[in-house]
Amino acid sequence: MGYFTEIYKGIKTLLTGMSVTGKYFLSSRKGAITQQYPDNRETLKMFDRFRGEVIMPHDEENRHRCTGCQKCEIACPNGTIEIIWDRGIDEETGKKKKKIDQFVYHLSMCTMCGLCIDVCPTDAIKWGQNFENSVYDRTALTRVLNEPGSKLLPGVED
Amino acid sequence: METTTKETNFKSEEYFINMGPQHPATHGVLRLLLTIDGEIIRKVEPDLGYIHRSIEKMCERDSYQQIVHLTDRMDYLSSNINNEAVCLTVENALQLEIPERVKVIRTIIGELTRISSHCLWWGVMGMDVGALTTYFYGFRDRELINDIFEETCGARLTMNYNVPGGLMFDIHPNFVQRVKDFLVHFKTKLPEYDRLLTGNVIFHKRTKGVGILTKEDAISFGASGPVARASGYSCDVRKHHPYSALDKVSFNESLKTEGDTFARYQVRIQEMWESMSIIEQLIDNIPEGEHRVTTNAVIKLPKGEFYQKVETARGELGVYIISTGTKSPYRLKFRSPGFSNLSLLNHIAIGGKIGDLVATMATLDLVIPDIDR
Amino acid sequence: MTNEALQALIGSWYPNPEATLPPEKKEAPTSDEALPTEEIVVNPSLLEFNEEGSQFLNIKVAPEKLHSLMERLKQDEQTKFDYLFCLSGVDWGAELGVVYHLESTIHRHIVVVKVHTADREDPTLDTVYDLWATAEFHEREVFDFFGIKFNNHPNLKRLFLTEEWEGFPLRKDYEDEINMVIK
Amino acid sequence: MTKALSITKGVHDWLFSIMSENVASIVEMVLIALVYLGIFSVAGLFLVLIERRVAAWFQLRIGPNRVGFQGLLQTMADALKLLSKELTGTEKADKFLYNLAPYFVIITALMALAVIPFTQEFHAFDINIGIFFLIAISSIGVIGILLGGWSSNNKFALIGAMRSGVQTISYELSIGLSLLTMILITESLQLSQIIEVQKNGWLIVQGHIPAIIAFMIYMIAGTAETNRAPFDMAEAESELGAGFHTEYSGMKFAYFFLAEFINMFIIAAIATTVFFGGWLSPFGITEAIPILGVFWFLAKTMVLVFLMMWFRWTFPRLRVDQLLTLEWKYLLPLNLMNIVLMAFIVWQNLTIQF
Repeated sequence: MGYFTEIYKGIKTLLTGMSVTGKYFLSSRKGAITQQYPDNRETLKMFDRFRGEVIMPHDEENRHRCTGCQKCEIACPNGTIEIIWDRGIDEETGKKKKKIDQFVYHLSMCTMCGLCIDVCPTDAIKWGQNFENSVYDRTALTRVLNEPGSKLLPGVED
Repeated sequence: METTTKETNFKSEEYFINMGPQHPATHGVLRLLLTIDGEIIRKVEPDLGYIHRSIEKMCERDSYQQIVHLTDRMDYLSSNINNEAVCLTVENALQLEIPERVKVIRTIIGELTRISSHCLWWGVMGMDVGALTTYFYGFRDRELINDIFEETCGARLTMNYNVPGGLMFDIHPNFVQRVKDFLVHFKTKLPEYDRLLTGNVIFHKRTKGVGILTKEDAISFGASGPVARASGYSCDVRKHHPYSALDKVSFNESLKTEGDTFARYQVRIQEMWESMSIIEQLIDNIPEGEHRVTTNAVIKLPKGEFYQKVETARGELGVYIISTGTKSPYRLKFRSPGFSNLSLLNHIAIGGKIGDLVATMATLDLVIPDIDR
Repeated sequence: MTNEALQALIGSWYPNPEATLPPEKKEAPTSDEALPTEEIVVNPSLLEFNEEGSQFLNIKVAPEKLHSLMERLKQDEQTKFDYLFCLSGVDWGAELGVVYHLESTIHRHIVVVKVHTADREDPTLDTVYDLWATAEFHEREVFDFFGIKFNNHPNLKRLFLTEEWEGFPLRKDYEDEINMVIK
Repeated sequence: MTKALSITKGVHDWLFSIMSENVASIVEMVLIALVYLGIFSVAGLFLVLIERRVAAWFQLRIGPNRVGFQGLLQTMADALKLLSKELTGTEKADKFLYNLAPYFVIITALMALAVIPFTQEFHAFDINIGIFFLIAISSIGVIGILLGGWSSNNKFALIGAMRSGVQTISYELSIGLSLLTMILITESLQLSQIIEVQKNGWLIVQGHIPAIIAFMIYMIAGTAETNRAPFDMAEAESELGAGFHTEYSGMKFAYFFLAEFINMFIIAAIATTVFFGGWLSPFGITEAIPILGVFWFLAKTMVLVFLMMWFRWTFPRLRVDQLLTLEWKYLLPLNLMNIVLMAFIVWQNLTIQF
């Protein structure tokens, strides 16, 4: 008789399996979890801590907070950040002072580890939320984060 | 080499098939050189190195914070636990005093990573054995955990949230609420996993008595994690060498003795229940306090050797640092769980069919970057 | 068993023939860091214990005694080290070496065995594959990255790198301008 | 030969009026063939779309909904894409057999359609050995799969082909036997005759217990016959990649793909004809309008097709040796017992007649 009970038990487990998928089939109206990505672009809002890309926020008078101390360049494991700085004369004190010329950021080599933002003493760089970074030619991935003609925010000292 | 099987007198020739680096069942770039005789497998020889980035050589030039971010790319399914392993090694070496809050949060996030890794494993296990719908149910639950991580750490897979000395930033205000919602949701879904796949008679036929690993072999092959616990060898690092807040939680180790594919499957399902109970014990009383202890910018470990064991979703990850007091380690070796679990594949797959090999490999839960490092 | 008990037990396996018995061993009850390490009994040429800089008992053994010590560690009732969980090759600058981390599944204690070979051209050691099956893959990895050959190993060939890769990457003196980016 | 509807009767008379006897019948047959080909290639495409939508609903997804209204033109787009694809092939493959294989599969699939009774008049060939012809045709299909797998000179394809060969041959047995149990009641192989018998109660009701057993065995064997669901060893994605049609691309792959879905439709159609009274409406509610028979026939077939899809998206895959033990150790004995039981019932005429 074990032969028939075995068949019966087998079919019973198959039916319970089917009941699970059946339940999802019937409630498929509200159940779908697919994100209709290209269509829901306006309503799509990433979490505020989302690590999209590194950006350098500028205030209205086009001033940023980066003093060019190169701590982030040293902390970065992949050599993504290159800071080109030169000696400039500070307005108030008139002494020689380090000024950044270009904050070069190679997005193609960045692994989003967050060590640069963690180690920056003046909170000059932040996480941007934009994740659509695909480009047609690789050189477009090398970006200069500080706007042309932007100056250091006075009163920011490292 | 031709083998004459007893009953039939005509010779059967073995031929050689390439379950190559690009194959749906290998979940990654692992190449298996199969010598098969018809459907029966005579020999399995893994050919590794397709995703070898020599992380250990890179670590010899990186600072300790940078090494932590490399471990995300090793076993990407339990990246938080890998980070925690390196951070613990560095903190124990420096005898840093870690605040209670950090320990509790690290354990919660570690257990969440384990559940999300087991969800992915369950989905892919179903797909390997043929039931394609399990993949989507497994990923639906994994997405909820990824959202929790994305909100707190900012990234979904390679978190890099632990730093030597604590956490990069504090948990997000509604982290606790999201984890509680997830627990409520997952408590209704896990029994569904059992009804859909565990009970299924076809699944029993495909996994019971397949790829049997005895306890002695498990120990001799250095297996660890669910693979070894399914053969009765109690090797849970969370029990024998507790770290972070694991000594303050009570949970039982899921052990089985049959050691076949079904036992490994049951151990992982049981582990998901255990992880949920651990999170429940901790989620309500996360102590207040600092989320990070400030360490000096360039960490220099004292001269000597340091070893730290951690229980990842795949098994026992060991971080062995030999330091001569400079800013980067003299030699750093990762004892990867997948590496030893793979070495026993040949031993348990011989004699089985191709379908058995695929089912066994699914329960070994191999992550190839973890093997190749 | 604590480190001292282990050390005393393993030390007793290799009595030092010419050692005279000094008055008595000063037992320093402070932390096991500062344990006086003069072994009155052990034959220094074969075995050396040291404790500082690591939480486990380190045993430095001569290459020819490696296999017998390992066998003894595995078979002996009181030690029963049957779980080799980490086998790592190390380039100590002048010498190449292999570090074995052993754990006992019954007594739950851990010991570290180290072996060094001075010759860098053709370093060979005995395999421990017959004691622990996991050694096959680990030793192939050490051969692949350090070039240490293990005699009577089942199939000793490169595991990760391709056959025709020259040089052993994890050695300190390995030069490779293409892949190695020195910051 | 064709008791066709008014339109077809008009065409029939017109043809016979202008041509001699046999030329007209040949032209008529070609016309019917073209009509069937047109209907069923489009029906095949929609079956693929239904399968993908139903699979999506099972799996918390939405399925194709971009091309055409709610994705209706999706498979049409796929077909055009496959048409424009380059016909690649392995260079050491056995060229002639490699190109012949897909035609075997698609022709057998379409030939079997000719015999299926959609409604009283809409029935291409009503030959008196209907069921026997259907089983014979469906066993030719496996030659195409074997040829395809062997001649594409790819080890995975070879394993896939051997698996599907052994599977189809052994499951033909239980299909034949389960249909045989039902023939005991109808005493005739002719499909329209089978439906006549079912005028007073569908066979599944007439034959009560043995009929239900026969139906279950038939559904299991039918799913195995078309290499689907728990028995899709031939193209086991996770083991053999794409199985026997790994090396095919473009229209050749489309033939294999289309044939699989038309086979599924045929298995469901035979089940409806034999077990659920073909185009008969339940309790004769729409006897007045014979044309509605097509609706009932398609509705019943679609329910069975949905059942086969439900199997596919729930169950894991069996191993090849378990598949054979299931057939030879479980289905065959059950089938034989079932025939004896049915014979006893028919002899004592305990069948339920309305």
